[in-house]
Amino acid sequence: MRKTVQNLKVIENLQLNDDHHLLQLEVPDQLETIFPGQFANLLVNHSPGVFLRRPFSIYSVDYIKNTISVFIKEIGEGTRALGQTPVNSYINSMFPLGNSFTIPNEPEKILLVGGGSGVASLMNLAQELNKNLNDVYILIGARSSADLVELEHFSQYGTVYTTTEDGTQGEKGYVTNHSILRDQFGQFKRIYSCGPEPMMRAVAAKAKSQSVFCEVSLENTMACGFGVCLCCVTETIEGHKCVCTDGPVFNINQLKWQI
Amino acid sequence: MRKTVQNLKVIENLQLNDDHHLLQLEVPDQLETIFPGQFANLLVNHSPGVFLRRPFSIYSVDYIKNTISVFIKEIGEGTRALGQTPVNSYINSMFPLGNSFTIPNEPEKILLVGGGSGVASLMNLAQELNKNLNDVYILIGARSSADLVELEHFSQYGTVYTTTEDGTQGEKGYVTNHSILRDQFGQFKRIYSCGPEPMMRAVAAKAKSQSVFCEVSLENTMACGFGVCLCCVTETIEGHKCVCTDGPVFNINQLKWQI
Amino acid sequence: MADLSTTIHKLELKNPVLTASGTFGYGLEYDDFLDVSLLGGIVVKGTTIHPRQGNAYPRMAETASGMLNSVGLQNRGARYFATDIYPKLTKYNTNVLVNVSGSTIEEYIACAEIINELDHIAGIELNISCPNVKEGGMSFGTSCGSIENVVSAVRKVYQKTMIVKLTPNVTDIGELARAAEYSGADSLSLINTLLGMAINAETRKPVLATITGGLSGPAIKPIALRMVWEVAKAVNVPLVGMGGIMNATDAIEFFLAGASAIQVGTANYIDPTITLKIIDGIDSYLNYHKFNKLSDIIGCLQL
Amino acid sequence: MADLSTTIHKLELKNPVLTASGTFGYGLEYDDFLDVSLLGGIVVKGTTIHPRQGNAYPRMAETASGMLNSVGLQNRGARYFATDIYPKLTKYNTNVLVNVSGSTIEEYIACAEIINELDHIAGIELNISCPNVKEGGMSFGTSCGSIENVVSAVRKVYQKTMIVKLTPNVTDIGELARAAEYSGADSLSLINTLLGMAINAETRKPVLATITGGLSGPAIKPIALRMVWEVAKAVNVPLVGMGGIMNATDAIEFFLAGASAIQVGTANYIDPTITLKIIDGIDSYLNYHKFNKLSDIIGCLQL
Ligand SMILES: Cc1cc2nc3c(=O)[nH]c(=O)nc-3n(C[C@H](O)[C@H](O)[C@H](O)COP(=O)(O)OP(=O)(O)OC[C@H]3O[C@@H](n4cnc5c(N)ncnc54)[C@H](O)[C@@H]3O)c2cc1C
Ligand SMILES: Cc1cc2nc3c(=O)[nH]c(=O)nc-3n(C[C@H](O)[C@H](O)[C@H](O)COP(=O)(O)OP(=O)(O)OC[C@H]3O[C@@H](n4cnc5c(N)ncnc54)[C@H](O)[C@@H]3O)c2cc1C
Ligand SMILES: Cc1cc2nc3c(=O)[nH]c(=O)nc-3n(C[C@H](O)[C@H](O)[C@H](O)COP(=O)(O)O)c2cc1C
Ligand SMILES: Cc1cc2nc3c(=O)[nH]c(=O)nc-3n(C[C@H](O)[C@H](O)[C@H](O)COP(=O)(O)O)c2cc1C
Ligand code: FES
Ligand code: FES
Repeated sequence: MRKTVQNLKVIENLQLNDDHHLLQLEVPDQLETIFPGQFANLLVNHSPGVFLRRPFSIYSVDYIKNTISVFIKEIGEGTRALGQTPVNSYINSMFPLGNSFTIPNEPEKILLVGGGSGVASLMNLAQELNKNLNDVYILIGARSSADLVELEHFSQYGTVYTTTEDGTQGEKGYVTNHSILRDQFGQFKRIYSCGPEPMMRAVAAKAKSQSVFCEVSLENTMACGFGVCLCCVTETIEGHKCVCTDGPVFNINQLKWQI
Repeated sequence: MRKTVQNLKVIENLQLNDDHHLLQLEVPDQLETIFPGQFANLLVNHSPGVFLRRPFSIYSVDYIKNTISVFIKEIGEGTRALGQTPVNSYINSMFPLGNSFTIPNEPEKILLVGGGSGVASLMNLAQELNKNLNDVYILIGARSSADLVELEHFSQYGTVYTTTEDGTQGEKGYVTNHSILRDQFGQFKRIYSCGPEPMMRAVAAKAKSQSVFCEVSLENTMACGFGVCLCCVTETIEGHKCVCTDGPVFNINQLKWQI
Repeated sequence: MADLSTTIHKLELKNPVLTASGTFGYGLEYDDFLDVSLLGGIVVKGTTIHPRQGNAYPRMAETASGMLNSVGLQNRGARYFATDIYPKLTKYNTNVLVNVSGSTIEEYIACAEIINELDHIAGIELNISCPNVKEGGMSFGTSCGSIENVVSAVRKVYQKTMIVKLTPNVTDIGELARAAEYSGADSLSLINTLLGMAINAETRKPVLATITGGLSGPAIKPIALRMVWEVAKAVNVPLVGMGGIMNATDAIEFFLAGASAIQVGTANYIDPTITLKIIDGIDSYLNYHKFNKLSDIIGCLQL
Repeated sequence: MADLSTTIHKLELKNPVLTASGTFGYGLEYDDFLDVSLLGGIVVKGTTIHPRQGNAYPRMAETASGMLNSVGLQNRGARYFATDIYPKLTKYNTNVLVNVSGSTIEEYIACAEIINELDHIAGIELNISCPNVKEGGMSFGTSCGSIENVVSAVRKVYQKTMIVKLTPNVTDIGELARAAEYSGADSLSLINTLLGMAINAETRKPVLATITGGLSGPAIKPIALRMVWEVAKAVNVPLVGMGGIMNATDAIEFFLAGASAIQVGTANYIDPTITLKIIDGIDSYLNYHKFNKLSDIIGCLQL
């Protein structure tokens, strides 16, 4: 659908744990297709320290209820204010922005690797892949079991594996050390990843070494979100590209990562 | 009492009409005497357009409940945010600030003239004068009857007269044209006034012409409220004086008003 | 409806609201959000004779009521602009101006010459005030001598309206404005960004890859207003004011200070339709205060 | 508890948090709120040889994340300070500095001479950067020649620590800083306010009686940080940084950029106890990041 700026009504604000919220936002205009990986740029009201909008992946879309959801991890003033938006108030939202993950034409065996708030961009993707009958595996890493949220939701769309740094759930350690990456990596035709950059780089290195198709979703700092400020660039083989319009999703072969 | 900065809990927020609120604020520390005319400088949270504190007269003090009240007329972002502060939240308040009206030693016949939000500084004064057995008359002007609020409260402490510009209550016209100022002015030993400057100047001119004691409470724009920025000055016969510390109350003979 | 038209030298603007270079792309990026033709004009991204990759990432830091950027004139060069972008802009029924920059006077001239050939481009804005490039840019705009050199050189090759964009990072902007006027500027626009810096206390590193960057947004409005007012007293050419304009009231302040038109910059990022709201707001202001036309308030600050 | 002590030339400060001139009165106004002796030092209100009434009201305009003031050095003169105010300040167990200003070099000298006699005054801050006075003030601070004249003249009559306060309203602050250092400044403080303006669109009048005023507050922090960083590269004397510091993180940024101490200005109006919170916050930062002493981070921006 084309980019719009609309006031979306918060019809549900689910507190997932201490600092994670899932907001369901009602869209007044009829939704058209939103692709997995696209994001929304939200205006933060009543926060003296916040000047620009804040970008969030579109976590899921409900075309029947005509809603989109965003998953918010509170890390600063903007995310705190947004995470605590009361139900029935409005959030001015610019969306859908950015490109999207490439969906395979034929069903394939696919691995999604997410960490931190990066899992947000994988939910819509998992759902889409599942709808297209792909064989989806989802590996999610977190600090501790309390930070592993929405696993049930993910498990509707694929087989979920987890790691925690403190060993409270799943395998202990970083997501990039999970046994599935060691033992079964060769089985996957595609890898999609979103999360902290060191994690994505490790995943990308693995994929590259085995020549597996791999797309990552970047989270560069943005001023506009729609390709006019040129602040969000990443280095690609074709020069600087905007993460907000040429991305956020990049095939790792496009990036100039030293991996 | 000495100046303090404290978080005061809003225990009541009375909406008086469309844009007037009366906030009762609970003071954690034991209140000491607050004099009529003194003010509080309130911090506005969650308002990106507001940087400095906002000054408000202390409308009334309840030493038993240990509360102070402020009367807020919404005219901009700061007053709107403060006026809409929910009960049980906190307002960071610096108080008590400024000097106070001079209370006569013996009971006298006294006229208070107020307009707009200026009436706020007269309530505490009316109460104090009434306690000291003065014969108190209170003249209040407003645009329209809807803006005449708290009259019942005032009438506990004296005889209330009103004017409205549209004639919907009391005498029609400006407060400075009220018949009491024409016909009975000579009977008053003291005049205290607070409101729009043109109103105070008119009252002051009248008082001066008949050599009646007259104090006015000024509302200059302030940055600090406690005498350090020197932004709030008014011209007096002794040079520039700070409205926040040498005032807000001035005897009209101190001022350099051309009246 | 008040008469919002205004003139910048030979340019007739249907309303005084332009967009600031670097904040409106080529207009095309805004097609989803608004009808660009409704604007008084647009100033497209800073253009140089050679393609530029711009500076390294990170290029942006949010600050109190503002932002720092260090984009560094990333663009694909004047020739690419002329062949690939320009044809898409002829659909706009409004003034399209190109912001021209360079590292040497020769580069400015070469770039202006290419733009001079493009019929539908109404004028250029000569950017001698970019704080984010190592060579040229702002250094051209901080002394009278270099302003005279670059402005008069470009004047020789560029016939249509030439606006010269001034930097605020100077001791005496009035003096520099006079130098630009004297050297042939048809109009002056101001201000470009203020040189600033942000540090991340946790990592103990600068936030921007280039260490310093240009500050824009409402934080700088008081400085911008002051400079427009000073320059209005110093020169006779029409001024285009900008710096932190977020709404119609801000725009009115710039007109009162002496600007014949204004540019909206950073505000476009926050609300891409803000320019239309500003146009409406200016109209409401004029009607409410019973002015028939915009020109009634330009430079009419009451002292 | 980390070691927060720092030095500005001969001045030993128990911690690096000072208060900015014009924002802390004479300290006495804060006695109700905090124990002034806990601060690294205070810089009292701008003082001139003759009493000054300052500018007309209104003197203040709120702006986005900042404020404009046009107080214009209202004070009762150096002699009144020496006889009536100074005796009340000797109770403070911290460094008390006087901000000295003048309309002519002779006035600076006369004022400094009077302050030189006051034992308990640890030093002066030479204000050659006030934007709110018609004569002198900022005009002394915008050219190397005039800086040299006034700084070297005062140097001759003032023996204790002399900090020279620079204006940000210049093209090249590094150059001016070098002139001040060369002329005998023991330390440089920066920045004073940026010249700005506010207009009331409804009344169509300037908000300030003086039309322009000085901008302070978080809005200017990026500019202040950049200038401290530039000056740190240009000179060897210790720097006192200020401009929009609202919390400990802001202060840390100034230390990283190269300031040996900082001043808190406008923030004192909003929270009169903010200086103590900043001292605590600096201590927490150093502990958390495992630095034993403040000096470990001064100028340690990682490039
Ligand atoms: C395309 C895109 C999609 C995103 N999707 C989501 C999502 O679905 N859910 C979610 O919770 N978050 C998401 N983010 C991140 C989110 O935008 C930031 O967390 C948010 O902008 C921070 O705002 P704040 O005001 O809370 O923090 P700030 O106060 O601005 O920053 C707090 C701290 O975090 C750092 N920081 C801020 N933004 C980033 C960033 N993008 N990368 C690294 N460090 C940063 C700052 O430097 C600072 O140290 C996404 C970002 C992008 C670019
Ligand atoms: C000592 C003192 C006591 C006061 N007591 C009360 C009180 O008891 N109740 C009450 O409602 N208000 C009182 N006021 C006025 C109150 O402080 C202002 O209304 C408030 O600061 C406005 O804040 P704002 O953010 O809503 O408006 P802003 O957005 O700051 O201003 C809105 C408009 O009002 C104008 N304005 C702002 N402040 C003043 C002022 N002081 N005088 C004239 N014009 C102004 C501005 O220029 C602007 O045009 C008092 C002021 C002072 C100095
Ligand atoms: C991200 C960004 C890029 C910019 N690029 C340019 C540019 O290429 N050429 C130019 O003259 N000004 C450029 N500017 C400056 C703006 O045109 C404008 O002068 C400045 O931002 C002040 O206006 P504002 O506060 O409304 O944004 C840029 C500003 C920003 C924020
Ligand atoms: C109301 C006011 C008065 C000031 N008076 C003086 C002064 O007398 N002398 C001086 O050198 N600086 C003066 N300043 C400037 C401050 O000391 C400081 O340099 C400036 O405000 C920037 O710091 P801040 O952003 O923390 O306020 C004044 C600032 C304000 C806001
Ligand atoms: S965020 Fe502005 S171009 Fe990407
Ligand atoms: S408001 Fe600062 S001195 Fe009065």
